[in-house]
Amino acid sequence: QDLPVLTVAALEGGTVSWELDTIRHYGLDRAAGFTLAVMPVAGNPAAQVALQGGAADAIVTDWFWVARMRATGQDYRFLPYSKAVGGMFVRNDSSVREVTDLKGKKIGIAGGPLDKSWLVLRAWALQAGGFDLAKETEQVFGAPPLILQAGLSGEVDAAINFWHFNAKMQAAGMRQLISVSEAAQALGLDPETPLLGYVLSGKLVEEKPALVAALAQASRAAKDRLANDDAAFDRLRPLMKAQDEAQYAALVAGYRAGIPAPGPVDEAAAAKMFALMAVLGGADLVGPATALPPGVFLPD
Amino acid sequence: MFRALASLAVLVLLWAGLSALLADPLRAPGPQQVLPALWQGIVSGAILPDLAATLRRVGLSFAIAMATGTAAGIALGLMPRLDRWLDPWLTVFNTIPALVTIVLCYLWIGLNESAAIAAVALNKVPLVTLMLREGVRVLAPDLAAMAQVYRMGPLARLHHIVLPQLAPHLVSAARAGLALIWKIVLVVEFLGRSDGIGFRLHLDFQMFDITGVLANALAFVAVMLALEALLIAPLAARAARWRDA
Amino acid sequence: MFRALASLAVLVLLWAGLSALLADPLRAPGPQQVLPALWQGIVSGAILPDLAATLRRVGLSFAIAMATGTAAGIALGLMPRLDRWLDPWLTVFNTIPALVTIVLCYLWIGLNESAAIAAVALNKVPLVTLMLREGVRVLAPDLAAMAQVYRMGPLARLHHIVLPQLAPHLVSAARAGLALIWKIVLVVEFLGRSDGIGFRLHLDFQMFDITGVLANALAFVAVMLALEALLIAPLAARAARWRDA
Amino acid sequence: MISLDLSAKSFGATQVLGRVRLRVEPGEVLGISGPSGAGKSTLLRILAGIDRRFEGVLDAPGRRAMVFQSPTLMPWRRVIDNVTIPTGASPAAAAEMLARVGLAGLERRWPGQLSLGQARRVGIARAFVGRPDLLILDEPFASLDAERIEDLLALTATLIAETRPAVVLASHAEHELATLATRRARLDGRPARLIEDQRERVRAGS
Amino acid sequence: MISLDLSAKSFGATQVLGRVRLRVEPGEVLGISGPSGAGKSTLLRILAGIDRRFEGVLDAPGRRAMVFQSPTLMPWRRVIDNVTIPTGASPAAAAEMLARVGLAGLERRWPGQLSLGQARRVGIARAFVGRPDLLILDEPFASLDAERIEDLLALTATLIAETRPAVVLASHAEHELATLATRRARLDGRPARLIEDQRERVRAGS
Ligand SMILES: Nc1ncnc2c1ncn2[C@@H]1O[C@H](COP(=O)(O)OP(=O)(O)OP(=O)(O)O)[C@@H](O)[C@H]1O
Ligand SMILES: Nc1ncnc2c1ncn2[C@@H]1O[C@H](COP(=O)(O)OP(=O)(O)OP(=O)(O)O)[C@@H](O)[C@H]1O
Ligand SMILES: [Mg+2]
Ligand SMILES: [Mg+2]
Repeated sequence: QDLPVLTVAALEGGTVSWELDTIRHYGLDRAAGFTLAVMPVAGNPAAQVALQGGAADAIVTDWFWVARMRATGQDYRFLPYSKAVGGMFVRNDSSVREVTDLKGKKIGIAGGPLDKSWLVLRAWALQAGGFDLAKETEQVFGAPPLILQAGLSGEVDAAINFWHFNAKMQAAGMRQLISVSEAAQALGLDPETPLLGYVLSGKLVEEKPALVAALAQASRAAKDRLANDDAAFDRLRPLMKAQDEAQYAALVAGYRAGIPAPGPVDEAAAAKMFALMAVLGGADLVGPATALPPGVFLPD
Repeated sequence: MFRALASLAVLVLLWAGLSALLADPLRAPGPQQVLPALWQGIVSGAILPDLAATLRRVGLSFAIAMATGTAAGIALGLMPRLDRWLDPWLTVFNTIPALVTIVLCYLWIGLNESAAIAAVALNKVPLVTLMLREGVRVLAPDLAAMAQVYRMGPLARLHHIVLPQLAPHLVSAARAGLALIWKIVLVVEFLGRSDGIGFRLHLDFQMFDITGVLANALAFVAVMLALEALLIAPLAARAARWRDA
Repeated sequence: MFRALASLAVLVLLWAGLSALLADPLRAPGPQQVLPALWQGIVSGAILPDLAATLRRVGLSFAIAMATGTAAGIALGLMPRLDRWLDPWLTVFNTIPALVTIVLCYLWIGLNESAAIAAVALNKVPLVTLMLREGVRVLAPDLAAMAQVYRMGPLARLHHIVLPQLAPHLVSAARAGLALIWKIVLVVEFLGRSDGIGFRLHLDFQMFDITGVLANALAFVAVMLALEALLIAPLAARAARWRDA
Repeated sequence: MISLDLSAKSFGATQVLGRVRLRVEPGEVLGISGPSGAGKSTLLRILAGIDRRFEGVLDAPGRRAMVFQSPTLMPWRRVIDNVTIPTGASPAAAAEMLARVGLAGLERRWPGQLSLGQARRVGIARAFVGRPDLLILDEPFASLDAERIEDLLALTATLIAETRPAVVLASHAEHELATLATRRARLDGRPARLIEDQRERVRAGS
Repeated sequence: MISLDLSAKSFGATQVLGRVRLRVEPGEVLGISGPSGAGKSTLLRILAGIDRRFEGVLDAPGRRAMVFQSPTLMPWRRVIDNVTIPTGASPAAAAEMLARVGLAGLERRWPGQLSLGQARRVGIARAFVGRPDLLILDEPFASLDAERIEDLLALTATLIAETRPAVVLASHAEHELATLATRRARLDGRPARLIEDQRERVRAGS
């Protein structure tokens, strides 16, 4: 059969690959009328190179990136994938109870100074208690696994990491000081706004709208199955590399909690979030854009 | 041979001691964790395709870079005027970060094997050029005079006068080169390939599987040790035969 | 000096031509995009702290690696018996990927500056050792005999007999070393530092801001060109003075 | 036939050679003496075509050979290869010539395994084996014992008679010059000039 | 006083020197001749303490100096530094000695800017400047012209008379040996043995 092929570049064994593997295993791509090809990559930078270099049709990343690309004239579009966010963790035995206790202490942050979780938490601390995390603490940016380790060893007093590390941190004896979604809510942002999504080139969306719709359909079907069918997750176990039952459970719960509601993204809520990020992250994050450029989100 | 194995055994023991001292198998796995993982990968054959892919890339780009770099280094060394013009370029190309070359190669050539090999070779050529040029600069002038009097042809001069004097520099460049190339191949595989030891190693790192990272690294170290013992060392010894007699 | 500038100008022109040909300013920005960005960073002072941080790391680890590597290389070259024992270690340490050394340093020493510098130096030492050892192996035996007859002290021998013969190898090692170190510093900064050109460069890369990536890379290239022109080239020329007379 | 019309040769600011005109016909041997540092080697290197940075005109035949003041062997090639590779001589011819200079049995040695006198003789064998049109000898028999020198002088004379190259010989040894040279000249002064010994010429020509 | 009791010296499988016993008192000059390749340099290197891979016993005094068969200068150090650095002599003393071997004005040259004979004389100045207890001369005056050799022989004789080192001189030149040696010996054979010329000893001693 001559089904059109769509290639997604994704971290091998990463959370995205859970969904992609589910799609392929249950034939959800064929059901939606296309063939899903997966290009395994070893990290986020590689996925970006693959997309930019035209070797992949889609990757999963956040829509800030899309907004920035659009602002610089590159036509990329965003299809919601997950609203899962991380949080700030401290060791169980830590004396830190409030964010303000972190004054003069070290925070380890995965993903760099433009990490969305970090920016949201900064905005929240500033608004909630006039506490400027950036000024009052020392930040150590590093690769996610290193931040995890630094948090566990107590080398940093708090750690902000990607959501799938939450489970590991919790399992290893850390507690969440504040979750990013709580912080977002407190800021008046909509926690339902999915941050991560499939990013496709505008050209593909224009030329093969059916193919893109089919990806959306297959993705949704996979999410539905993973949300309800424990066996479907159980099948992914070897891929997930959970070290124990608790971690596995936390990963499953985290994934499920991150599944965005069906329907289009609330552009107004997104615009609000973007405006806040633009202030905190500056041009480094959003580039020349001052407001959310139009056309980031694909209509459902 | 025996001494080399004994010396490696000592190294493994030291490592075992260190890891026992640190007593943190997750972050500082010892040989007792890593070697079985490596062995597992080898007997199950799981590591072999990646090893083969990486070896092919290393081999190809090594060959290209050594040939180009040696030729360029000899040319620049013999033509000081050209050299004075191109010297700043060498510094520039030597200083451009591997990341930049790699990304640009992938973007401009495409996300394929040629781009990967071109990126590695590009990173390595200026280094080889530089090392060989330094060697050419100190070539013995009296032997050049001898070759001139006896009208030795360019190929004969290269073979009998120039290359033997460059041997220590070539050996240096080859050794430094293999090490450097493999480091770059790791990044190349990380940024745009779907197989290879570098790909695996970064995946393991993402999963914070230090044992896996080390097992992958060791696989390549083992290959390099074999290459060194079976190829480079004998070649170097052959080139130095006259000195040791 | 003038020639070097002219030669760089030609290079920039070539680059401009290539980018005009590719006509894709986002993925293949030309000097007309990158140079203003760089200039902007310099006059606004935004790039300077990062440049300073990177330079400090490069400088420190360069000094450590050159000193240790030269000492080790000379020692191994002069003591063939020790060398035969430690040679496989050199291959191993030369082949261990930068990523592994860096991650292990961060894990064992901590996510701090010492770990960063140790990681870079560790990556570089085996290379310098190897290059210098190759140089020591070809030291002129007749001068060693002369030094022995006249009972020259170890320091005098080092200064007047050994180092001058090692000069081309030292120059090679320094040049290769600077380039390599700076490549490793980039990774080190990427994985676990919060400032430096490597940190910026990866940030720009995250945003796929190729212009920014190139501007950052260029900033360092410029520094290296200056270092080369003001420090290494004069030192190399001084060491080769007798040859050119 | 070789002819040189040199107006000056300098190293940097120091002029070493002044006006030198010379001409050597095939079969002739021009013997040059002069104090150490006069410029003999400099002149010989110009004649050999090694040093081209001089003011003047050189006209020299194709096949050249030279015995250098230092052995100038390729240390990484065996003795016999040091003879065959630069000259293109056959191994048999090389071995024979090596035997004639007293090095039979040392063909497979590395140059580093020779005494200085032996190494110099390899250089002599290399120069003699190729039947050159122009033969330049820069103190070829230094470091050798009297007996050996006698043998080599005889060998040299034979070879010159056989193949009739133009020969330029620099030497400090009166005996060598007297035996081989058909014409003699002295290089001296600062810058050095070449003064031909007319008397000698007549004597040798007679 | 230097004494050597050598039972054998070999390079790999080839034995070069056989039994050699010698003893040289301060002020004595032992002149050694022998064909090229006999083993003179090998023996001198053993006496100088350079080559320690031999069977036998060497007893040699502290301050040694040697004129090597090749110049053996540090090409990256200026002429004067080539004299001062190995010997620890003052620049003034070095300059004076350089002048005595006929190199006045060349102190600031690089060795590569010298003629071979000049370079060899730097080696002589280096050996003479340090007032050694043991002086080893391996064909020190090769590559020099007769006049210069005459000067240097006189200089050598003066220095030996002044500081009375034990001297071992290897040379092919009968004239040099006759002028300087108080005792003479011949190295020859395979493996080479040292045969002292008893007659000569008497003559020089008289
Ligand atoms: N490394 C070596 N391996 C084998 N044989 C060697 C080695 N070095 C020297 N020889 C041999 O030892 C012998 C003695 O050499 P040596 O240099 O002492 O001779 P010599 O008497 O000084 O001769 P010359 O007058 O030519 O300088 C020579 O026949 C030489 O070929
Ligand atoms: N590169 C140089 N720079 C300056 N002067 C030089 C250079 N090379 C040689 N000379 C000088 O040129 C002169 C001639 O040197 P040359 O080697 O021709 O002498 P020579 O007659 O062969 O002496 P010898 O008998 O000692 O070999 C010497 O005085 C030497 O110092
Ligand atoms: Mg000369
Ligand atoms: Mg000798």
